[in-house]
Amino acid sequence: MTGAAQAGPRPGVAGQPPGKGTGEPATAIPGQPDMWVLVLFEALVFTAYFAVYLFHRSAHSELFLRSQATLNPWLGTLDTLLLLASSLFMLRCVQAARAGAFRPALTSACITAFLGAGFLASKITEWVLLVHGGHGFTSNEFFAYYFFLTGIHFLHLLIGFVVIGVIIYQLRGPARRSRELVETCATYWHTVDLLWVLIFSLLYVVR
Amino acid sequence: MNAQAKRRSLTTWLILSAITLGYLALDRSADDHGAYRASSVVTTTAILLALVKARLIFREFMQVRNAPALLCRLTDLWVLLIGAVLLGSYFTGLAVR
Amino acid sequence: MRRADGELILFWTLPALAVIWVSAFLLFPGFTHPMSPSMTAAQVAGFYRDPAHLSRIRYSMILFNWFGVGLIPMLMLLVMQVRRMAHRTPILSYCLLGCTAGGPTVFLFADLFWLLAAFQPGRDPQLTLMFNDLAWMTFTAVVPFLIGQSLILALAIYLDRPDRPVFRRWVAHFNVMVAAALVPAAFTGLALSGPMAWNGLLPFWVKNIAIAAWIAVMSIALGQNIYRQRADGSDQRVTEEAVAA
Amino acid sequence: MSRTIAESVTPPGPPAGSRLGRIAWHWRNNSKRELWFAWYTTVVFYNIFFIVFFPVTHAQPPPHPYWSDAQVAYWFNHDHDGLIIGFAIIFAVAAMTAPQNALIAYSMRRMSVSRAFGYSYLVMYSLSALPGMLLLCVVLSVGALRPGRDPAQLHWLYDFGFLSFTGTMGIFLLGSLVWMLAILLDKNRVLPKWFGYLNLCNALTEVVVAPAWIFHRGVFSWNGLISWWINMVVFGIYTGAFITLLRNMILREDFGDGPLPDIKKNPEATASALAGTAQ
Repeated sequence: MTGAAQAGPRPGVAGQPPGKGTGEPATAIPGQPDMWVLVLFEALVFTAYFAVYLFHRSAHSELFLRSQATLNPWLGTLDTLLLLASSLFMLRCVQAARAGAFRPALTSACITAFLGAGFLASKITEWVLLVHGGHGFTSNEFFAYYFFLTGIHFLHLLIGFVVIGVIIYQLRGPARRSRELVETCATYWHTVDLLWVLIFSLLYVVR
Repeated sequence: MNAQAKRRSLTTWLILSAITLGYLALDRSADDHGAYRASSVVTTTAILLALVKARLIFREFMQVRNAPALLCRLTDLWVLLIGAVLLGSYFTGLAVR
Repeated sequence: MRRADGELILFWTLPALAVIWVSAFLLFPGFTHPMSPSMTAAQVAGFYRDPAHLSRIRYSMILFNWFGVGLIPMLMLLVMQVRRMAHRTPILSYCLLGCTAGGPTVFLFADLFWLLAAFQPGRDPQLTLMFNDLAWMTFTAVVPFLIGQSLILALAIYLDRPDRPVFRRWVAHFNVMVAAALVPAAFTGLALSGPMAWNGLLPFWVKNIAIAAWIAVMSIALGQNIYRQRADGSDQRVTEEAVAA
Repeated sequence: MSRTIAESVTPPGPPAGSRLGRIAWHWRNNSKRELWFAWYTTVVFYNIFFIVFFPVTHAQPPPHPYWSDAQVAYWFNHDHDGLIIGFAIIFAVAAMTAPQNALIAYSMRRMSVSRAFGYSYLVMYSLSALPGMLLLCVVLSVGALRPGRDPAQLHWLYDFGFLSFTGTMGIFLLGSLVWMLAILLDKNRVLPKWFGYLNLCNALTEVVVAPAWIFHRGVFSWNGLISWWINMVVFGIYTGAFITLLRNMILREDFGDGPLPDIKKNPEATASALAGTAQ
């Protein structure tokens, strides 16, 4: 992904109002604009998955409610808090990298990865508990959706670790440190967080 | 690093976490002594809160607020779209059951 | 300097391959009198149960298995010839490589189905019939990669430099004719008897004679090329370029 | 490959005469003729593929995985002619996937990445035609061949066909990832980075079809809303995107090994880009 570093001046930098006095840079798309194609495309694909789920859910609400009652809302909340915190540190990492403070940026990236790993551990725990309780992928419609949505999100998160790896690789080498790449990778990580926020409310809270 | 930016991100995170914890209360409100009951109010609130969180993540964490207007509009459009689609499919499902 | 050593050895595997091929073809009782698709399940089961047939079916198909994969080095030599042509891009040699990967794999599947049918001849005749159908259908109809490699080879020759061609023009014309002769075999599912059935004139005799002619003619043209290129050293120059490119 | 041949003999541009005359000119003089051959083959192939699989054979959208033996037997007999003729056409033209894969492998060759990427893609996709398409065609043709076959066996052929078609997406999953990595690492600007990311989106939907091995009905079955319809939309967008982008790549191709230039805006330059005479 180092190729993007030489991409030259980014569109949207010139002729835009400054960033509302927070000391952040003037108007610009954070990272490669290309990454936003992935963000918006995945957002639309997930919108479709969610719509299918909600439609079937409200059409068979008794089964879904009964199955939903076996989920542990505390674990879901813990997951959400972990990912939100990881996003906060990812933002810290970007802000530090932007200011040229690469050591704090590296620390923030590592904390992000650590919180993400916490999410993975909590998710696997939840899955193991459910499977031991006799609720598998094929148990019923609710669990099919549950394992599908959490599973595909899990996969996105695993890709997120590769992405954090790219950030750490960029920050460690004095010759690299492409601000654009760090921001691009951060955008991906926030997308994973964003999708989880939606999945959490749709699987655990919706009645 | 700018202190103001730092404070701002921390505030965002606090709001997001507070909404998340608020879900737990919402979670209880619909239940009948532990048994889950269907509730359009809870569903609608949950979806709307999720959209508020999504927009906050876009604006603050992903820094869309500093991005060109096109990206702001696209992300807002998506938030509106998913809100309409989610509520629409939920209520259509209720109607056809 | 990097020599194109070993091309001749690969080329001279062809006679051995031809022996395997001819003996397997004659050994399989279903080829010498091509099996009709209108045979009933009982007749097909009888064909596999016949003690005089069973060993011949198995041994011939084991041989065919070797033949299919054994053809790959010859196809690779053809890919190398296309690399030596005066093209701007390696696209056509990539195309030929793609066809090379597909063709023998298809052949392997047909072989597998025949061997499955012969492994337990006591099976329900309906099942034997189904494996037999799968084998014949795969063997006869799935010709895309053979058509593809002939046409791509023809195109590559047409687009070669006219003053100093790697293959002469008639090789290209010949390949187009072979491709045309293979097309009717794809439509063999249309009829269970007559000239379009898989034991009929077009899908069996024309197709298999075309394949045999293709292997024979292309072997000779290939051999001539390899000897000529070794003699004038053009194999070294271009191989080096192909590797560096 | 010699890089200097076509230049000396190339006339300034195609003649203004009939369509046939222009095609003949390009056939003889267009230095990008191999690339254009591969690109047009790709476009024609997808058209044939769509016509055969959707209206002719009705193999797409796939019929239900939960049908009984009798329903499957009825399906085979009802679509008998379409299945036989449609798949016969596929048997005749399936090698048209080879130029497409070659062109995509070439796009990676043009990038500033190792040759290993292009070759990996080429081999993966050369083999993919078999489980991805031809096995389905063979077993459904065999099913349609004998209408009187035991319905239980027809059912086996039916499952075999559709599961091999839908369930073997590993090749497409990893192929997309190889292409994605090559695009993201590339410094020659052969394909835009957003398309690299779109490859990731496509790869993720190839994961989503895996439950087709497990579910007989519902949204995750082989014709389900999530496993088939949403994936098909994503795949359609992805295919449309890469066909357009490969066309742009050919227009921009300068046969060098540095960054690909942009398409020039004025019509003369476009004509010369089309013929590859600009150097």
